[in-house]
Amino acid sequence: MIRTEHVVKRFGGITAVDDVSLSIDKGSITGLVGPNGAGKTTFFNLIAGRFPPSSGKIFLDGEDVTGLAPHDLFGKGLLRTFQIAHEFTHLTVRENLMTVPPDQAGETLWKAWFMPGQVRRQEKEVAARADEVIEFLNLTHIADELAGNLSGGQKKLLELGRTMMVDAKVVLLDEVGAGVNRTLLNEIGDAILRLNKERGYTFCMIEHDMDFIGRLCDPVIVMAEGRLLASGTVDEIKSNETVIEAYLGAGRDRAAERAKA
Amino acid sequence: QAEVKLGVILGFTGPIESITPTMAAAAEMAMSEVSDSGKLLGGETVTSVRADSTCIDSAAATAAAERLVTSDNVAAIVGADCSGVTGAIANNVAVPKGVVMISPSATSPALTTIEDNGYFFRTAPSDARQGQVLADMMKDQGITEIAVTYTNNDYGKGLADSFQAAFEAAGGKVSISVPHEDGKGDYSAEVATLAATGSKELAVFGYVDQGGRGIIQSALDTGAFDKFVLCDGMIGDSLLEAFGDSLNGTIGTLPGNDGEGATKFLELAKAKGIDGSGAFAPESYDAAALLMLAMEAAGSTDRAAIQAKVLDVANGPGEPILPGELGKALEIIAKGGDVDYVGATGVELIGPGEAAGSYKELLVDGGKFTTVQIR
Amino acid sequence: MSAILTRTRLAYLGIIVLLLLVGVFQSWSVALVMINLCLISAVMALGVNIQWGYAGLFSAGTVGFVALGGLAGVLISEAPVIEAWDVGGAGLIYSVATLAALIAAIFIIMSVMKPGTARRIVMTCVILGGYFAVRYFFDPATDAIEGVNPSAQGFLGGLGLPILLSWPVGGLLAALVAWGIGKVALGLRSDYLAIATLGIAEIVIAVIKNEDWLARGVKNVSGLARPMPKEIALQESPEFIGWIEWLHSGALSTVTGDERIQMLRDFAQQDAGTFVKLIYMLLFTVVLLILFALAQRALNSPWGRMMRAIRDNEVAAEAMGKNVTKRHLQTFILGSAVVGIAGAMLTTLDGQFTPGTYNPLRFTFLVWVMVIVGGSGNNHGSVIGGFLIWFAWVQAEPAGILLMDGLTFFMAPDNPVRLHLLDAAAQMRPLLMGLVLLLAMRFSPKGILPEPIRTAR
Amino acid sequence: MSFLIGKDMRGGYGGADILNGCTIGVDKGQIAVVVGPNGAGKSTAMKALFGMLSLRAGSVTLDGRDITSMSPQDRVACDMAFVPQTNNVFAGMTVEENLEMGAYLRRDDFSDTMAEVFDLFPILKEKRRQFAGELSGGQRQQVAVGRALMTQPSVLMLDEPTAGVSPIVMDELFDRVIAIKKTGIAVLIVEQNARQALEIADIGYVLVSGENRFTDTGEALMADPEVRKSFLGG
Amino acid sequence: MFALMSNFVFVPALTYGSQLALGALGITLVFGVLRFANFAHGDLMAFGTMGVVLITYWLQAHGIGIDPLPTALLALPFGIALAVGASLLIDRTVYRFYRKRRAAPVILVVASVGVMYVLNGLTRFVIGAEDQRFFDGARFLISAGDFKDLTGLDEGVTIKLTQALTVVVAVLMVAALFWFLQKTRTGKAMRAYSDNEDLALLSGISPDRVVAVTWIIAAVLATVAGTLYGLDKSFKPFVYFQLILPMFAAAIVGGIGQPIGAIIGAYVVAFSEVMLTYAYKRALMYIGPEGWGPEGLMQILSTEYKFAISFLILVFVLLVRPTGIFRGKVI
Ligand SMILES: Nc1ncnc2c1ncn2[C@@H]1O[C@H](COP(=O)(O)OP(=O)(O)OP(=O)(O)O)[C@@H](O)[C@H]1O
Ligand SMILES: Nc1ncnc2c1ncn2[C@@H]1O[C@H](COP(=O)(O)OP(=O)(O)OP(=O)(O)O)[C@@H](O)[C@H]1O
Ligand SMILES: [Mg+2]
Ligand SMILES: [Mg+2]
Repeated sequence: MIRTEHVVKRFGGITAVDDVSLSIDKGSITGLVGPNGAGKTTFFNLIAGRFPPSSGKIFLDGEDVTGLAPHDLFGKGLLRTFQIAHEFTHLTVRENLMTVPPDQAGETLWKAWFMPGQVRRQEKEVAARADEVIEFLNLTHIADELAGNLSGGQKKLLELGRTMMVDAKVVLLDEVGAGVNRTLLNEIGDAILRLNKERGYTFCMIEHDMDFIGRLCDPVIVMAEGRLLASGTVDEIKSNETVIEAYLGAGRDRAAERAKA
Repeated sequence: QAEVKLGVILGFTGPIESITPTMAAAAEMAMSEVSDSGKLLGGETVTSVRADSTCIDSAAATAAAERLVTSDNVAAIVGADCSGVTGAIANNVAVPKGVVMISPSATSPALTTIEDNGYFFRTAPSDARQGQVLADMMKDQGITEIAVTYTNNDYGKGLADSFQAAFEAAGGKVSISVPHEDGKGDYSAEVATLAATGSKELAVFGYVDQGGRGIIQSALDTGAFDKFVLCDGMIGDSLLEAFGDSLNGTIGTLPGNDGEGATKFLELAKAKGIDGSGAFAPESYDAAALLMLAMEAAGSTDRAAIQAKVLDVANGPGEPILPGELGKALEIIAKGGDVDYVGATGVELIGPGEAAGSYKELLVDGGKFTTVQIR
Repeated sequence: MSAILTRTRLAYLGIIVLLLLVGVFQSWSVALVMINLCLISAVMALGVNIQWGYAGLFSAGTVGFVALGGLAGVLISEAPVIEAWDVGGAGLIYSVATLAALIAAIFIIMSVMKPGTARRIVMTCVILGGYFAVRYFFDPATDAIEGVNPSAQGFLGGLGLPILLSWPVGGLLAALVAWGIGKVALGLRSDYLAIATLGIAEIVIAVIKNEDWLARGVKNVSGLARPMPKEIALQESPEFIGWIEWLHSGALSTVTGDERIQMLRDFAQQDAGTFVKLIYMLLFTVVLLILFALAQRALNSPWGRMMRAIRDNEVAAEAMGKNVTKRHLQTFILGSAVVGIAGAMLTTLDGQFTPGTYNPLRFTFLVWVMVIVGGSGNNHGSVIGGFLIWFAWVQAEPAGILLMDGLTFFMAPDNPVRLHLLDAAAQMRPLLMGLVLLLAMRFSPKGILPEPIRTAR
Repeated sequence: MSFLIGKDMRGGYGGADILNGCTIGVDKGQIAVVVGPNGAGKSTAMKALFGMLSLRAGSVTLDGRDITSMSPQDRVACDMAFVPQTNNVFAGMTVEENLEMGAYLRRDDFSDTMAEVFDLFPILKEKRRQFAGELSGGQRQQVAVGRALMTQPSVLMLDEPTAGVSPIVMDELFDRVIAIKKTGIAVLIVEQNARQALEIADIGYVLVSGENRFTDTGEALMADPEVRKSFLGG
Repeated sequence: MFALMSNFVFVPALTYGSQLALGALGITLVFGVLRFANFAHGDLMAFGTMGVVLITYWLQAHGIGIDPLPTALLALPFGIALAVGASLLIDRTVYRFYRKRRAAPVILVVASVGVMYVLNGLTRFVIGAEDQRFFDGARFLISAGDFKDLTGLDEGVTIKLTQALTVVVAVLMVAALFWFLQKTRTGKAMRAYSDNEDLALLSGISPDRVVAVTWIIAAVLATVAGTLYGLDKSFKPFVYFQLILPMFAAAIVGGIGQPIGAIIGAYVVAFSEVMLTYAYKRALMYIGPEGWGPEGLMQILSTEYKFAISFLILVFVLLVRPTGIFRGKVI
């Protein structure tokens, strides 16, 4: 579905993504993990067209999409969420969601002016869909609140909600779990599985919660210092020495020790 | 008894705000002279109602003029100053409402031809005339090449154009003609360009307290020019106060046909603490004086009646009237006599109601303006 | 929701009351003059609100578009100056053709040659050569044009069409230029965009001021045609007189003879002014209503929602498939066009085109103040802001004089303090204007009519 | 009476109250952990404790002193430190400057503390001259915590310090928090990584709709099936 | 040749640039710390300078002076005090309200337009709209005559005392400000505050203090700039008010929020105005062979477009470097 060839991204002297070639299979839920600053978010930004790579090529569904703008990629069915929530602060939660669907009649000026009937009909559909998403995310009580006034976790939920507003081909999730209540996160995991199974979405998700990754992802890709470190099933990764050293640490045992202390 | 009101609409805020207070004061000086004489329409007093033309904002000026005319019920208007707002007020307020307005400073030739129904006059001559006078003067001085800078509005541009045409017709050469914007912070670029032509003299067509002064200062500072040719807007004592002897040899023109009226006006102004040499101050005095004399001649403050009399009192035949003699003039008119208002600038209104334009040729000598001759 | 509605109604009511007060205490004529300018200001504010309130574009080039609208007034309504076309038209057309050729050449070089030093050198040579080639035709042509009866003409004139046509054309002209500017400058962020547009507006005005062949530059074009007869023509027209007689038949029947003629003349003079102003008011109101309706519908549609989303977070909007650049350009053009229409309306009302008028403080920042005080993002707010600020702008002056008079009434008429204060009364205008502005913002920091939160569906 | 305690706090952002009488306290040498669903008011409670939100009712006391109406910067002077959930770095300043700002009120030499922070978060040392705004999400989080540590506080309040932080750093962080509390500092943490956090907590609060739903030791809460199911993700 | 360029191009542009720089510095500082474009800065300049002018007149009337330096330098502290007082009062009564409410920057911008009008009116109310000349003391450091005598060249270089003074003060001010912002605690606190107000609070930085210090510095800069400008040219409120546009242009070209940027930007604006419209004819005549002279004036662009040019350059700079020469702030 997504394939990159020798993708490099430099910021001044820093090489954030360094010669990454990988592919994400159609219909998979691929996990992307790695230590802080490994270049994961940057890699997402490259795929999603936030900025062009310094070199290398990116393919979406076999088509070369290197350097395309984000809105073009959105048009090709690629959606992404942001690690640091990018909500529309002065729009309500519902409006935030309703903004997402593409090709709304009312987004063309002359239709907005002269074809109010069609616009209204479509608005109803979009609103209904938004309300479904809102309900699913437990945001019903604040559907009319300005998104800027949400709590940190609620904003992350909204990020996720936007990807549920359209039928996407590929969804890039950048740490949707961070700051989200674990019980709710489990439900989100279920939803991701469902979307994957029933609608055939391809997911690629960055996450630091290995339990969550373990439950959803196959395969898992590990990045460190801008490079590809390893890839494989969750269990392979979890037992990979270099990955443990660079990323996972001896977490399990230490937690147990702590509990005793 | 009811007061007679005259509107004074000038740009109290905006680009020429530094010269308008003096203009207004001069106009009001004429009013108080008349009031004090107690001879207008049998003892009426005249008060001024000021309004702000902003010099550039036609819309605000129109609103202000409308207020003067319909709310304050002024009998006539002294103003406005800049040609743009003057045109707007004349077209949209004064002429439709039938109110006389006499502008002391709008010199644009285009105003000559506005459809004014006879209600618009000016005590400042049209630029076309002054350009000719300046050209003649220069020819006499033996100047054959000169650099010109003008304030970038219709006054400056019009004057520069007419001067250039006249000068070149007389065989002179304008090496460069550079506009300057008033109220800006720095004029070194203009002066640098002017200096680069190698001309020895610089003609400055602008305002004495505005960009024109900035140009002269910059020119003196850099030593680019030391002899200037000035138009009427540039003549003022404040220029001499600022630069004094460094201006010696500078020549200029000022409307007026003999020294007497101007001298009397200066004395009067001085007694009142007004800088009578300020740009367009004498014209403002004359504008107000004319209106009041016309009022007396009309025997009423009726607007249309005033209009009918302006030209009568401005031009001969009749007793010549100088500044400070307004009381005397009113008396003569009341007795049915004729006056010929000369005033501070030698007022002589021609055809479409504007000053005929005789000019004094001035020379700066020993840090003072001295009149060389009349043209 | 209903609270907002009441607030809006109250605001309109307040404005109406203010204007009525002007009518009663000053004169109806002044009130009408003010309403007309208020209407134009409201249109301008609407235009700026489209740019800032909808899309968050900090454009400070308003004055340039006002001027372009005004220019349309001249280009449409003035009679063509045939001699000027004769002497300079051909040269001007050659220079335009040369310019087109130059631009074509640039594009060809861009596409044919590879980037590098060679291209840069060729490019520089072509541009320089082209520049002089254009000047070669342009300079003599414009000199000739400017030489045609310079004190009254000296320009190409216009098309001699009805001036009302200049309103849409002014909008189009502004839109066209906005398209060019937008292409270049819209990539800039907030304040940088502001200063760039400010600069471009200065350039536009510099061109209008200094290219005399176009519209006489600073020499002004006065006596523009009107959409209705002039007052003095009306005063003479028998139909109008007849109409006046009918209107004032009551008052006129009490007098006869000369007195009646005099009275009729007075009425005619008075009513001709009112009549003209009323027609303007009607025309302006129609324009405002149409533009307002369109703006309102756009804002409340998904389009408006999308624009607000873009305003809030461009990165996210881009990721949600919105073409931010295109939309920015669209709103920039729309807003500029509205401002251009207002500019043409203003020139029509003034009856003259005076480039010296176009000062950013008056037409850019004052309009901004209108939008912010009214409430950005709210079309009603822009209208209210336009009305209120224009009101304050005009009334601050008499208020200043009144205040000074009031403060010093107890002093002797020739008390120097009193004289100084009265002399300085004109300076009360900015002071009061500033105070009104600060107070208005203090009591409603988000504008008199803040942007509503769209909760209802 | 706890060292720092917000009692029966009520208040919000102007509209309806977000805090409906919740009580949160922590003692010296203790770690208190606050958990709860998104939007429960955890961050709001933290802000209230730090004086960034005016309370309609209830009080905040520090060491027995009522500080309800004290300004945030004065609370810093009282040795309180807070890492907010969002916007918690000076994006336009370098990492080093961020840390220096943490020590703004300190007049002594703080190079030791800085060295300690660099020890804890080695990546920061590497990036000390880079603008914090250019860091990755997790790196920013480390800067934020580092800044708070620079004040050498007696109360340390962390709002989701581990959000977006990689497991290895998270472990380090929790280790460090334990070390900090052992020096007699009161630590108050809001966490969604609730299980790890409750493991080290002396006292835990479950906040729902601005009210205390459960309050117990960390262990006890972990053991409570209802808490696990509804709030800790099973 | 050298003299020519120096007289008409270099010295005036340097002076004008320095004058702009001092003003732009104040604008950039307020922008950098308080995050809004302060339109009232020009009028604050006028207001402070008004104080200087009035005190100067008083001093002159009492025969107090420091010849050959202008008396105004003695009066400067009073003007500064006046401006500082005014800006603190204005902040207290106007800006603080919006700051506390976290109003959007544009609200503050418009509030500053209100302040601009008020100061505008106030200044003229007190001192009038007319031109004031308060310069005394020695006029020239090197006059054309002296220079010719000294060097035997036939074109004289002139440098006015005020020009030298302006340049020196501008350089000193920038150095001091730069040092202050980068190295002192208060300076860093100011940057921190501008970066993230909430977090600054959490670091124990007192916002009131930061804001006060900012206004004090801005007022000092404004008054000094205004006084130097007034000494070199003359004091007229309207001109000060008009200076705001080139000052903004300078601040933004340089990269707003960056002190060095303001300085460089100011020189870019000043030099571009003078150099691009300069007629190079005479200069070329010196370089070229004897008796040779170009046909036209060799002017790149005519002075009509002086302002347009400086803005053109500005637009060009922004297109190449969208946040100014020294990466300025983006809000
Ligand atoms: N705009 C930028 N300018 C300079 N450096 C940058 C920029 N954006 C990212 N970096 C650097 O690139 C590296 C990779 O950052 P990235 O955000 O991709 O990390 P990440 O893998 O997502 O980490 P995390 O898990 O913490 O979110 C980091 O070292 C960061 O400092
Ligand atoms: N600035 C604000 N203005 C208005 N309401 C707000 C604001 N900030 C938060 N809220 C509301 O207050 C409620 C509690 O927010 P808070 O940030 O305290 O939640 P939280 O418990 O920290 O959630 P999370 O775990 O998602 O961070 C939320 O419903 C949110 O919508
Ligand atoms: Mg990341
Ligand atoms: Mg929170």
